[in-house]
Amino acid sequence: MNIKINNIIKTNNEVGDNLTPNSIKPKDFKVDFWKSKNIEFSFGEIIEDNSPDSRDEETFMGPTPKPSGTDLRSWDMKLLERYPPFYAPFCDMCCLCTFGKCDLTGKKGACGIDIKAQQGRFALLTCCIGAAAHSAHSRHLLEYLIHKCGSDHPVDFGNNIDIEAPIMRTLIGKAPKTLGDIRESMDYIEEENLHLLSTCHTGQEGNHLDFESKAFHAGLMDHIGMEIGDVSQIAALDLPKGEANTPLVELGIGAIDHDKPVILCIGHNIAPGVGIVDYLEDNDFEDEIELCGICCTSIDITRYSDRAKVVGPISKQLKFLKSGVADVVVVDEQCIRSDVLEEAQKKGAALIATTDKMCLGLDDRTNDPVDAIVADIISKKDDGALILDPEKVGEVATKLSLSLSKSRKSLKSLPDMDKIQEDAFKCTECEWCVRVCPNSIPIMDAVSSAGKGDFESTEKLYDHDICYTCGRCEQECPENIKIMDLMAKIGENNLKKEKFNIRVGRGPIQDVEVRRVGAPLVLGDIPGIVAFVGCSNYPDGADDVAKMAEEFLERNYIVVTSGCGAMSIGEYKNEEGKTLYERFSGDFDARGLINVGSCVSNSHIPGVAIKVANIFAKKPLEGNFEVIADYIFNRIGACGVAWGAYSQKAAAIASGVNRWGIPVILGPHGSKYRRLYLGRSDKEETWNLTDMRTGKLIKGEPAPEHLLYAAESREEATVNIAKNCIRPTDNNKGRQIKLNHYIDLHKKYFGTIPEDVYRYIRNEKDIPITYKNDVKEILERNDWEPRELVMEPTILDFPRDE
Amino acid sequence: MNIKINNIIKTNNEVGDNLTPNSIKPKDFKVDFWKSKNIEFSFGEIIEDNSPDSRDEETFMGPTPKPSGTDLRSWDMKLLERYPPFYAPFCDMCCLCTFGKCDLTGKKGACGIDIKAQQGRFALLTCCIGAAAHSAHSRHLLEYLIHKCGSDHPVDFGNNIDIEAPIMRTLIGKAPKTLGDIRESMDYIEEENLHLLSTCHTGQEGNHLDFESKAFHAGLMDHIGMEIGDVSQIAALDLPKGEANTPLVELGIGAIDHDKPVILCIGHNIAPGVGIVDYLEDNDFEDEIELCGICCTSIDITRYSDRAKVVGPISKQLKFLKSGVADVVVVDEQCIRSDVLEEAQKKGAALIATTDKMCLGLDDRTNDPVDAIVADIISKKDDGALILDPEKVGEVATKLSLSLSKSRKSLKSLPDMDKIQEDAFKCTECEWCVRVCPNSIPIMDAVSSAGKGDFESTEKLYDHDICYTCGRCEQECPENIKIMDLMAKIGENNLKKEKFNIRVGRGPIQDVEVRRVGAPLVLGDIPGIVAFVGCSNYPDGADDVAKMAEEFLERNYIVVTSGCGAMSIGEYKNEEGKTLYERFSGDFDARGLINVGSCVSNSHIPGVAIKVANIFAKKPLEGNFEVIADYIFNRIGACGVAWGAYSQKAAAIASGVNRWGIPVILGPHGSKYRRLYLGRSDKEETWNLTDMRTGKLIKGEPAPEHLLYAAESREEATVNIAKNCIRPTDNNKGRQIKLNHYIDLHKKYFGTIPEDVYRYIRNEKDIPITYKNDVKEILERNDWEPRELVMEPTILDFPRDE
Amino acid sequence: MNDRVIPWQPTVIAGPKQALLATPETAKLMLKKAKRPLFVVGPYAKNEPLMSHVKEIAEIWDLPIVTTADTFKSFHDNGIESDSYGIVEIANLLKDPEWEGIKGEGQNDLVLFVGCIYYIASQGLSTLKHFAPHLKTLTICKYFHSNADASFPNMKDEEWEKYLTKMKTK
Amino acid sequence: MNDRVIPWQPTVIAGPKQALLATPETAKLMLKKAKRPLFVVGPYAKNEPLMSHVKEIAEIWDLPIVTTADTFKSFHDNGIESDSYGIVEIANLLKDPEWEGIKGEGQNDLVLFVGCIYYIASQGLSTLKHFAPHLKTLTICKYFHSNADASFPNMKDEEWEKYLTKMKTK
Ligand code: SF4
Ligand code: SF4
Ligand code: SF4
Ligand code: SF4
Ligand code: SF4
Ligand code: SF4
Ligand code: SF4
Ligand code: SF4
Repeated sequence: MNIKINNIIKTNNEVGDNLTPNSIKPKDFKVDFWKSKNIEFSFGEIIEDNSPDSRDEETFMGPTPKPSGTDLRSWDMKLLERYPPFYAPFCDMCCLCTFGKCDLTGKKGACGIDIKAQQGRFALLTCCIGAAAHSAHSRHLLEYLIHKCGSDHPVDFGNNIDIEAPIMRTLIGKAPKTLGDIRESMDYIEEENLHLLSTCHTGQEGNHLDFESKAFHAGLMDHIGMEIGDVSQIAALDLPKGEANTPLVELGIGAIDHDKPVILCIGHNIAPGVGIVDYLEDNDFEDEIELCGICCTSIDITRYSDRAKVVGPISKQLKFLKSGVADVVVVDEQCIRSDVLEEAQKKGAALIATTDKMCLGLDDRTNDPVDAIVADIISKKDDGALILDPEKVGEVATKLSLSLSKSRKSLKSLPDMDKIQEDAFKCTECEWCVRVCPNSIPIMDAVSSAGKGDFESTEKLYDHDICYTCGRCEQECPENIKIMDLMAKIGENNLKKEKFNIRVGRGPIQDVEVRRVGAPLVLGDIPGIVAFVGCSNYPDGADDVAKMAEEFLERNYIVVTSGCGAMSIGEYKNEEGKTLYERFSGDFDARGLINVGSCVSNSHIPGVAIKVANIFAKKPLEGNFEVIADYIFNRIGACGVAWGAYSQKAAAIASGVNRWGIPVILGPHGSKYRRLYLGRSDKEETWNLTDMRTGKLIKGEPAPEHLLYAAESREEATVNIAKNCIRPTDNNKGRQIKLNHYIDLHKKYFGTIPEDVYRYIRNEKDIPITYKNDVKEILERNDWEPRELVMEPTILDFPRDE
Repeated sequence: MNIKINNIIKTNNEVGDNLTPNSIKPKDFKVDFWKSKNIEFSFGEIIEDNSPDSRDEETFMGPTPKPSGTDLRSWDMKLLERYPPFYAPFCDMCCLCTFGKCDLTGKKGACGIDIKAQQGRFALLTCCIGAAAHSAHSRHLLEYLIHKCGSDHPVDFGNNIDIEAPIMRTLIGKAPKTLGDIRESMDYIEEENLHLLSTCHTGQEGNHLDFESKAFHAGLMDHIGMEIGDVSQIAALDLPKGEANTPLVELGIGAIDHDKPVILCIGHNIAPGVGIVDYLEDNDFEDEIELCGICCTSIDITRYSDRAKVVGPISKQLKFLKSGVADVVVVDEQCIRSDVLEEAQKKGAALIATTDKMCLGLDDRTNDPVDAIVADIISKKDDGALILDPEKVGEVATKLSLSLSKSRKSLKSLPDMDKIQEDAFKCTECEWCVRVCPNSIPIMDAVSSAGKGDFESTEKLYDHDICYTCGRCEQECPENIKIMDLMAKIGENNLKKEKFNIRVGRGPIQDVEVRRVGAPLVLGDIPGIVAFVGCSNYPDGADDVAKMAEEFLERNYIVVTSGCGAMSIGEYKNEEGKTLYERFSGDFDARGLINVGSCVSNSHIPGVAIKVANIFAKKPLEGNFEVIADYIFNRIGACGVAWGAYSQKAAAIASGVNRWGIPVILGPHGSKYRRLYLGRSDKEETWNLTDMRTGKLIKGEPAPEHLLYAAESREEATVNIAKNCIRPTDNNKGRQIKLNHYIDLHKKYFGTIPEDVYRYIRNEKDIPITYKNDVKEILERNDWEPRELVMEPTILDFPRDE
Repeated sequence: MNDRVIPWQPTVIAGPKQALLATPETAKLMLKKAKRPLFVVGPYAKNEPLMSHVKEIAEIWDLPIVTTADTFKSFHDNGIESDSYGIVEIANLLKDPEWEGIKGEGQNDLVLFVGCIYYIASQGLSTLKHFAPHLKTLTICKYFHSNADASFPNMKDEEWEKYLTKMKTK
Repeated sequence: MNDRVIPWQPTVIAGPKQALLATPETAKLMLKKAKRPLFVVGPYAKNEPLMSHVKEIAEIWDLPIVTTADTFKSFHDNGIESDSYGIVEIANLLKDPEWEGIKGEGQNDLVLFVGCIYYIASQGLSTLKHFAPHLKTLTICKYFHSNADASFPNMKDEEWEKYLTKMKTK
């Protein structure tokens, strides 16, 4: 047996007790500690390590490897000065401790906290939970993959990618060479998360900006967590390593073959999915059994086997469960309906829980023989089982599906239309369903027309998930009308329509692509990178996301997507019946539509921005967070869009993205996160920059104008995305291009040229030709004066007098 | 420079990739892995390690070293079967994600969660936050101490204590020999906390019992966290190592010398306190400067230097801040009023923040010269500073206090009585102050009489912190009456009364004591251990805790205390003016009153129970959590009382204590934790036990009756404490003693012999002589039948047919 | 908003479902409709005048009394029969539809509360609101209890006296 | 409780402080008292009949209009002057006592809302409730907005029409 410790333990003669590099010292955490020569230890049988080793490269270590929250606090404060938190309390009270509840309306709580700090605390708590979800998932995955492939399994994405883990490289100060190496990063984020969560305790932090700084830190830790997850699974499971032209796989409820035994995976953790795919392949069941998934786990399974299918995003969960098509439901973790067991039971489907994150009260059968488990479920002795061993899950799920698909034939379809209509006929038009619907969609009309035999309005709500089947209306209905059955039935009736596709998640962006787009991005020739990520809490259906993506693709932006967003984009077809994935290539370039993968693949989005700084601009990454973030913030016209963000994870991702200096636009439900970061374009002094070349203070522009924004409508969002891709480093041509899109879109959706365009025009060369006269009028109206172009903009304190 | 790695890395030939023992493998975490021979590595210059090394002992490793949550789930389910969670939702809604808020009144949320699972989730979240507070504190402390003393600093409490860290020994599977060793435990709990917090994310766990099982796990991790903190600081700072007769130190507002420069420490982390003490000692300022503290940090500072003084528990914070006595306020972490900076400013006191947990928006001056910091504060340029270096804190605080105490003379007292009366005279008797007061205490009457010059009712509320100056009334008062100034003024007027003492926290219980009390405890001769812990959220003042302690001390119970509870106990005098600490010894024995120390010292309370199992009953600890908990649960008549528990920490502690099998009684505010564990004495079958000697199923008694209970009054609590000390292993004599106390107390507070006494009588020999006839009547009335005594009771599945 | 129906401790407000405002008349209607009512009485009733009110109301409506905290003693000393339970204990039993009742007569269908500490009573009422659909709760304190099904409003002592007195006729 | 003053989305209930129920009369009183009122109008006003109501109410009370989302376009196309802001943007500006106002005329003292998406409006109103003590908020949607200082009740269209019509006289 080969054994190797891959944790490289660094030390330093001055600080002899600094033996746990993941534990930040109260004071000795100095640069020179990190600059010192590494010492590596191995034990057991030593294997020759032939992979390129960072120890041999003389890398310059920046000031903040493994930063604690306070190490990056000054950067945070700079961002927060430009973008002070905007709070919209969701609740006026605090109920965190038993002194409470405390009413914080103009008052302090019993612990002395005020409403601002409370909102900051909640933001921090949300980000901690979100980060924990990704990071615990990644820890689980990492250990599973190490178990499967060995800790010395290389992290090597081939020749096209040198920087496999740009986030870790920047924040940990080195890149992992093997799976085992990744544990060091994992340890670090676990420690940081604990410190951050601790701060949510009553009687800790009292200042809202410090809470925000910590929320940023939690967000950043989340990014490391996500990167760990995706890097590990790409490396160990040989998922696509950044190839642009990954295959298209089938997507949609209509894509699932109802006649085969169906195994449905829900969640985010690929481990049980791998167990299932492997078992199906090893036993030649691939043609016989339909393997499909909902949420990110489906994306990841298709990265592992493109024979798997994607049912759709989270919004499809209840629809599909109610349809009864799945014989076996395998849940892993995150974004799974808490009542999944109950819903599976209603349909006689077997449920297998597979992680500690969701045990559902089921007996732990991990150590029991497969046949005993299968028998107990088939005989209805048990409704399901908790099986913590992915391989066993594969076998059990397969055997169950084969057996159940026969006995469940009758359960695979919904009640007849007349039964459904009869039920809907009970509607008294009390309107409570509409009032409790998160989007107040006209579900009452739909139900009451359905009661009269007219299903058209229901169909309208079904399409593009305008109703995302959260089930609240059904829960509220005083007549107990099975509104979700009605909804599922509409799907059953329209299976043919519900067939789409999605490009398999490619993972990271290749170095060569970064080299190609670096200059056009920083100068503005490519007007921006727009990333559609996050969940399906859409105000008006999934279509909006696809329409936004289409708009920017057609305008030469690079469009990146992941997770439920990537699925929503796949669910949209043009008149010719083509999806966006069919119409646009997967290249990371203008007009490229890049599906990076699942939630954890989101790490590749800040990742590519980091890589631009490194590959294109030669900025050293190791320990240099502030420099890199400052670079991204001022130069890379990227804008995140989380139109349907609902989760704590999405909040954490956004906070991390923000800390890297990238703005994010949320849908209207995002206002319920309680905190945004809004800039004040009317306060000109906010936007000053320093030119690093000269050290001069220079007037800047509100670019980006907001760091975290919630838009009320798609139209508003679209215009804002375009505006928020403007950056100080745009050259005149780039600025013209960006303003052109901004004005175009503003004209399209608001009917006019935007009045604030004057803020973005530094000299006449910035004025888009097409709009020259109109813009000039605006300039005049606003007493515009030309100003200097900044060469190397920074918001850091530079040069600094000490 | 000497360097040594003290992390012992264990490995196993079968599981070659198991190289991070703190990372639980998905499946390979097998017993044999832990039984294998250890391999130790050192690097750098090797020092001869002469401390006894566990590697040389052949310890049997139990089944669950470093358990994951699911590893102990079956134990949890056993507890939860006996004590199903009782939920009292504090809010009908969930506001965790932006699908919400969701109304869960008989309905599921948009994610499918129901109100039970939501309450379980909240309990888990609370415990995660609580555990994080202790554990992050401990990590910070550990790294600080390693920095100060070296990672090879021995963890050795001398000859009287062999088992320095019973919790770590049980759960990690080995005891730390050095500070550096402790990091392994720290890594483990960080990882576990992340997994647990992750589960709070939307769309994870759906079953309330599984949430509870995880909350137990979080509580257990909290215990490790606390033990790490206290073991580290005892070892590194040479705090008392279990000596019974630690000195008494002064306690109370009246004990602080107002004429000297006063440095006030608030919080929990001893690090800055150590910096201050060291600086004062090194520079001979001990006589010149008054160093005092509020909350646990004060307890810990007095363990380091018995010249420091304790102002009091958390309830004294606003009173003392308002008094203006402190020249410098040094805050570290936890239980600090969020508005401490504002309150310090009002009184012209300087504020120094010292940890990442509470930065208060202050400039980070860690790397600035002391004199510059001092100058900026003295000149009012800054209100305070964030200084992350404890030594620098010591110097800055001292210099500031010397300078400020002169200029602040006028600020060290409150407005005159007539000014106060004038203010109070504005009272319109609107009653809102009473309505918002957590305890609805008659503050309106107090204010309005004060307005008339009669301060007696205010005094009554001041004494024993019946008003714990949370400040809510003042915040609400429409007339803006400075109620808190009134309250502080009363204290100023009664300084003489406010002088008490407290026994310095002794830390762990010595092995010899455990040997001495083992048998009487398990057999019932010592009727029980009652632990008064937790905070000051008392329903009716601090006196209640002291009265309860007195009651049990006088009845031969062992009384243990810590933190704010220990302070509350010290604030109570009998008619002769003696405190309980003066009246009762510090021995761990019948009639002993043991102050273990601060919050983190709470770990010694389950710790001593574990030690009974090990030292007295020879149960091996390593990896044997279930066996130990089962032992404690069935045999050790311990009962925790957290009468004023308010915090997430207290919730975590209680959950951990519960998982060890020890019941906890909370004050009425504990109901706002939303979850209790209540047994059903009317369901006889719940109480069955197995006798390990025979394998026979035996009828048991509801002992303990509840696992987590909230009492409405002190009287109710007192009776319940006595009842909850009964255990199946009491011999006849022991049972008699326990029942005698139970009946006594019930007669005293309820006027009758408790009707349920029959449940606790196994045969006539259990009947207390004094109450023979009455009890016999009760037996008859309840169709009582004698039953078998259990010899070796267990609720584990034993013997088990596989 | 009407101050009388704001929870006495205003932050007890828990969500959309709020207690109905009860008058002595509606309270009596509820009692009349009830088959197996129970009276849960807390420590504020250890003293007069509440103790006597409780006694008389219990008599006229034939209500079994459960005393919480240590209220039992005062009642016992004053010859008022009651069963003693912790407030969380009785709430726990009340939420179990299978519970056999304090005298083995089966689960109750109406529970009157008076005299318990406001916030712990609120918590107990919350338990019953969520987990005891089989019974109704009614509070006759002088404090509005929003977590009950029906509650007297916030009142001053004089008005409350009148309310309680009215409860003493059928 | 009165259904008319339960927040339209009932879980918007945020704590003890609830909006006052406004009638057209009280709303008009508020407008009369206001020195610098502002009218914030959301996307539900892109269509008739709300657009015309807004237009006429704005005219009679001389209210500057801020349109949120993309409402500007419909208004612009229909010749109604307005300034366009995101709803969170305008809320952010309104909470700053130093803000110079949409036309540089200084901060407002009364803000009328109509036609915004219910929940995001609730959030914006919450911001103003907590952080804009210098101004009052009034909503004239057909939905009760508990986070406002004053709000029309939940109504059906016909009644709302009447309410809006009444707003068109001083
Ligand atoms: S809505 Fe949320 S914050 Fe408010 S009381 Fe309920 S749970 Fe607590
Ligand atoms: S944490 Fe503070 S504001 Fe919240 S309930 Fe506790 S005392 Fe009140
Ligand atoms: S299931 Fe659909 S219609 Fe019903 S509340 Fe949810 S989103 Fe609205
Ligand atoms: S809640 Fe039910 S009855 Fe009422 S309108 Fe909706 S579907 Fe009809
Ligand atoms: S977590 Fe569930 S119950 Fe809570 S707000 Fe989100 S969807 Fe609603
Ligand atoms: S300060 Fe005292 S009287 Fe005022 S609300 Fe708090 S505990 Fe009650
Ligand atoms: S809130 Fe103020 S005015 Fe009202 S009763 Fe209390 S002290 Fe008097
Ligand atoms: S006992 Fe409670 S209140 Fe006191 S210091 Fe410890 S945690 Fe804080």
